Amino acid sequence: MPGASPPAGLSRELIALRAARELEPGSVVNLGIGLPTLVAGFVEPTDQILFQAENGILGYAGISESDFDPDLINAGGQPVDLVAGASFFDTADSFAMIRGGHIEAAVLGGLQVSAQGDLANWYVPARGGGSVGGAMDLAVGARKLIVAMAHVTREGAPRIVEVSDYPLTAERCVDVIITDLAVIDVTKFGLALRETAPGVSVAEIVGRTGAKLDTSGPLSEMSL
Amino acid sequence: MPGASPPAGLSRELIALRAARELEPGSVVNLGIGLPTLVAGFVEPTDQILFQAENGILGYAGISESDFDPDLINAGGQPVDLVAGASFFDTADSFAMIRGGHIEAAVLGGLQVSAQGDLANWYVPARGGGSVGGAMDLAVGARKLIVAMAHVTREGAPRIVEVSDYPLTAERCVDVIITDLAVIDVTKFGLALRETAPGVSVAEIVGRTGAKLDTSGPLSEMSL
Amino acid sequence: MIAEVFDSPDDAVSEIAEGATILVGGFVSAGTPSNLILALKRSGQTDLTAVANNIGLGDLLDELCEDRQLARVIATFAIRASGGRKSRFESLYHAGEVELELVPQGTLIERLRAGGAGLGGVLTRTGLGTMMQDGKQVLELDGERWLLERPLRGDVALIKAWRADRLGNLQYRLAGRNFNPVMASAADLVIAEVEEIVEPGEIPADQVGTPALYVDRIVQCEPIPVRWEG
Amino acid sequence: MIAEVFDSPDDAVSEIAEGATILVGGFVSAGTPSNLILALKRSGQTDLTAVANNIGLGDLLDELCEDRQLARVIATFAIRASGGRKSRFESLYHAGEVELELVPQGTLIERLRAGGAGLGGVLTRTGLGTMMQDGKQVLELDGERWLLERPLRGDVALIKAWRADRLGNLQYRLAGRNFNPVMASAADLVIAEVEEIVEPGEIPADQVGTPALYVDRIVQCEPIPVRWEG
Repeated sequence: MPGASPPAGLSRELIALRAARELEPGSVVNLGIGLPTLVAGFVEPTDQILFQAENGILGYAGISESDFDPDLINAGGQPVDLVAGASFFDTADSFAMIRGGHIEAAVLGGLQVSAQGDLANWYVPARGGGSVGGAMDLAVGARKLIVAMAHVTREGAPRIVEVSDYPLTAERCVDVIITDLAVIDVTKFGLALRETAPGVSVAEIVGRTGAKLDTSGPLSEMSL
Repeated sequence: MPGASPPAGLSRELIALRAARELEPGSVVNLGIGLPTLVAGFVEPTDQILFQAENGILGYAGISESDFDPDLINAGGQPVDLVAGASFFDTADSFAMIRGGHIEAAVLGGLQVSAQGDLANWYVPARGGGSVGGAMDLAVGARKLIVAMAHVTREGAPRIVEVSDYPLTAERCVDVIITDLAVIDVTKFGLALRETAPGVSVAEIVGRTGAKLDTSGPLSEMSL
Repeated sequence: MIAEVFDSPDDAVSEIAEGATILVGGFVSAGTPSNLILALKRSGQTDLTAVANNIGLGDLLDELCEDRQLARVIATFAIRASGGRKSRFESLYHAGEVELELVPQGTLIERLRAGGAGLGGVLTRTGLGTMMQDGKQVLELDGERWLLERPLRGDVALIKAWRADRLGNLQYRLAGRNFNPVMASAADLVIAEVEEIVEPGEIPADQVGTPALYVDRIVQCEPIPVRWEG
Repeated sequence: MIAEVFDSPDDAVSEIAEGATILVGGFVSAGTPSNLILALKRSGQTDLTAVANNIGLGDLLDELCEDRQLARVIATFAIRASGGRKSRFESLYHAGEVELELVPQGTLIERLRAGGAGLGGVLTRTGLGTMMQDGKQVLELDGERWLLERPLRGDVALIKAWRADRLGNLQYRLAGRNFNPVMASAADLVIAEVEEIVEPGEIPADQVGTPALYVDRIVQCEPIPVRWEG
């Protein structure tokens, strides 16, 4: 039912919080620009997660509240703090990490995700262009790819579709989709609903999803 | 006249001295293992030549007389001192320098050099093997390749030949050959005698050279 | 090979030719040679190709669009997917007055590295099955498909470091390295803007980020801070 | 991802399997993990493939030939062109009891880097027109010929650094880096021998040579100096 008023889903912050819960303690994680940068604010120091920024930092600790140092920013240009044991490196070494499979998980924003896990997140046909940044390398290199995005567009059109009609970031790369309405796994059999947002029904999620969604598996409400 | 007793040519030290004279002040130079390592002892600090060692040093200053530090060696495993302004890097960065054309000159040893400047310097068929080290990368990457070697083998056979019968290091890579008897340029027309060692005649050099040697250009005796 | 010290960024960039390809180091605000970019603007040189991570993200590279000095840009960030104030570059691009080659960041740095390291190209999975594959050779090896990416070099590289010594060794601070060391290896003329020039030996040998052999010109400048507000 | 600290090199290498491919860092005496090599000798594990810059140049890797633990060696220096005392490896090699793949040094490091960086290969001129070309694909691109070199990885990497922090960050001293940082990126299990273990933050962030994410096991050992007398 595209066009109908959307159900009250999660805020951007709660999507980020739910995405943070998807990360393994002790893992190395890259956060894309936009909503994903909020994820760094929702992990505990005891989780010992090391955030990698593709501009050359391993071990930054969320957005800095102190003075802006132009040489100490994340990939979104925001000032960051460091954890003890952080390191710096150049872009070649940074993408060797990313492309070489040394990043356990990446959280990226999305424009569309297809039934087979193709991601489109860099090019908006209506704007006649886009910016790819490190998204294509992260999509092929991260061992687990989490897409955090609104379930539907501002106009109410599904972002989860059978086949993407946007230029792709990479084919068959997405593992998990976290939206304001649901947590959906991309499996070799297709999309499988795992969790629903509080107060959102399975029928509402299916109605706002443009691809076949298996709802027969174990289902729970997100705990936030 | 292979087999005849060799004329009294330059010592290894004097070959190294003559090779050192071939280097441009202010240039970056890599020295191969063996005789070429002696070259570092024959440049003046005022020449501001920076020696690169493929194991990861730019700016070493000849063989060290002080204590042996296992982490501060040249590519031949010898202890070295550093100049002010030296730097360290890993092997990937070192061969990026070498292969990328950032080394002005390399001085390598040779087993054979052919008329078109092919170099063979890593594999001795009689020994059934060899060690290539960085020689192939230096041969294709250094902007000027100087080969410093004995003019003939211990058995008196020419090392400068029409076509090499040893496994090659690289094709068409040698610019200058410096031996105990002569300095020979490799030009696009073939080999050209440039200098003779003191007391060595042009006829003796031609006689001990297994390839056509142009002796018609301007000729001088080496000044040492 | 000893680097030459220049008194002003304008002198340092004065020989950049019309139509040159310029590699520009930096990532948004970090390690960005803003003084050299502004000097290039003042030089008025045109028909330039700029290779940079980003244009129009608060960076001063966008200033080169004011007088249409750029004919072509090779970048990873150039047109924002979301709304907000358009950069000068975006306006020119949509008016068809500047060309854009968008390249994935990991591919851009490998192409530059190949250009500097004497490699003929590298094989990557990045971009397979996307628009980035168009016009490129795909190799199938042992049942896996790879995109062949070719080397990229510049006539000039404009880079930014924290300190230089008089030989040309550069030291970076914090996340100021990013594209700078690789770009310094991949251009015929390398010009570095630094905050301080010291004597050889003052930068410890194991803290040199770009060895002296890569650097042709150095100029000391007060850094110009830039910031991207998203 | 936090590195595990082991009490002895023997414990650190105890899970290396028969038939494993082992990357061994170091260049002759510099940055060579001699304690780990000797522990591997004591483990008695056989049918190993060793990938290293050198074998038999005063290095202890040659000790693995005493009990024929190596089935295959991939190296740049292995058989000396000149005379002198034969290494154990040379004797085994000439007896046909160990295989050797000799690789140019710049090609070896690029193959390892490709293995660690997720690249399918690189194109180099090194080795064109030589024995190194045998059995390899040659690409002609824009009139230039290039040799395609494929990635190389290990099951295990044995590396040596000066200091480690408890997260696994490594700091090298002098020319001790050489093959170590790239090998640390190109193996499933990375074991580092270090002279000292410190707390996270004690190695300054801009002096980390191998970031913590690459290192699985660290063990503090008194370094064993080796020296090649030519």
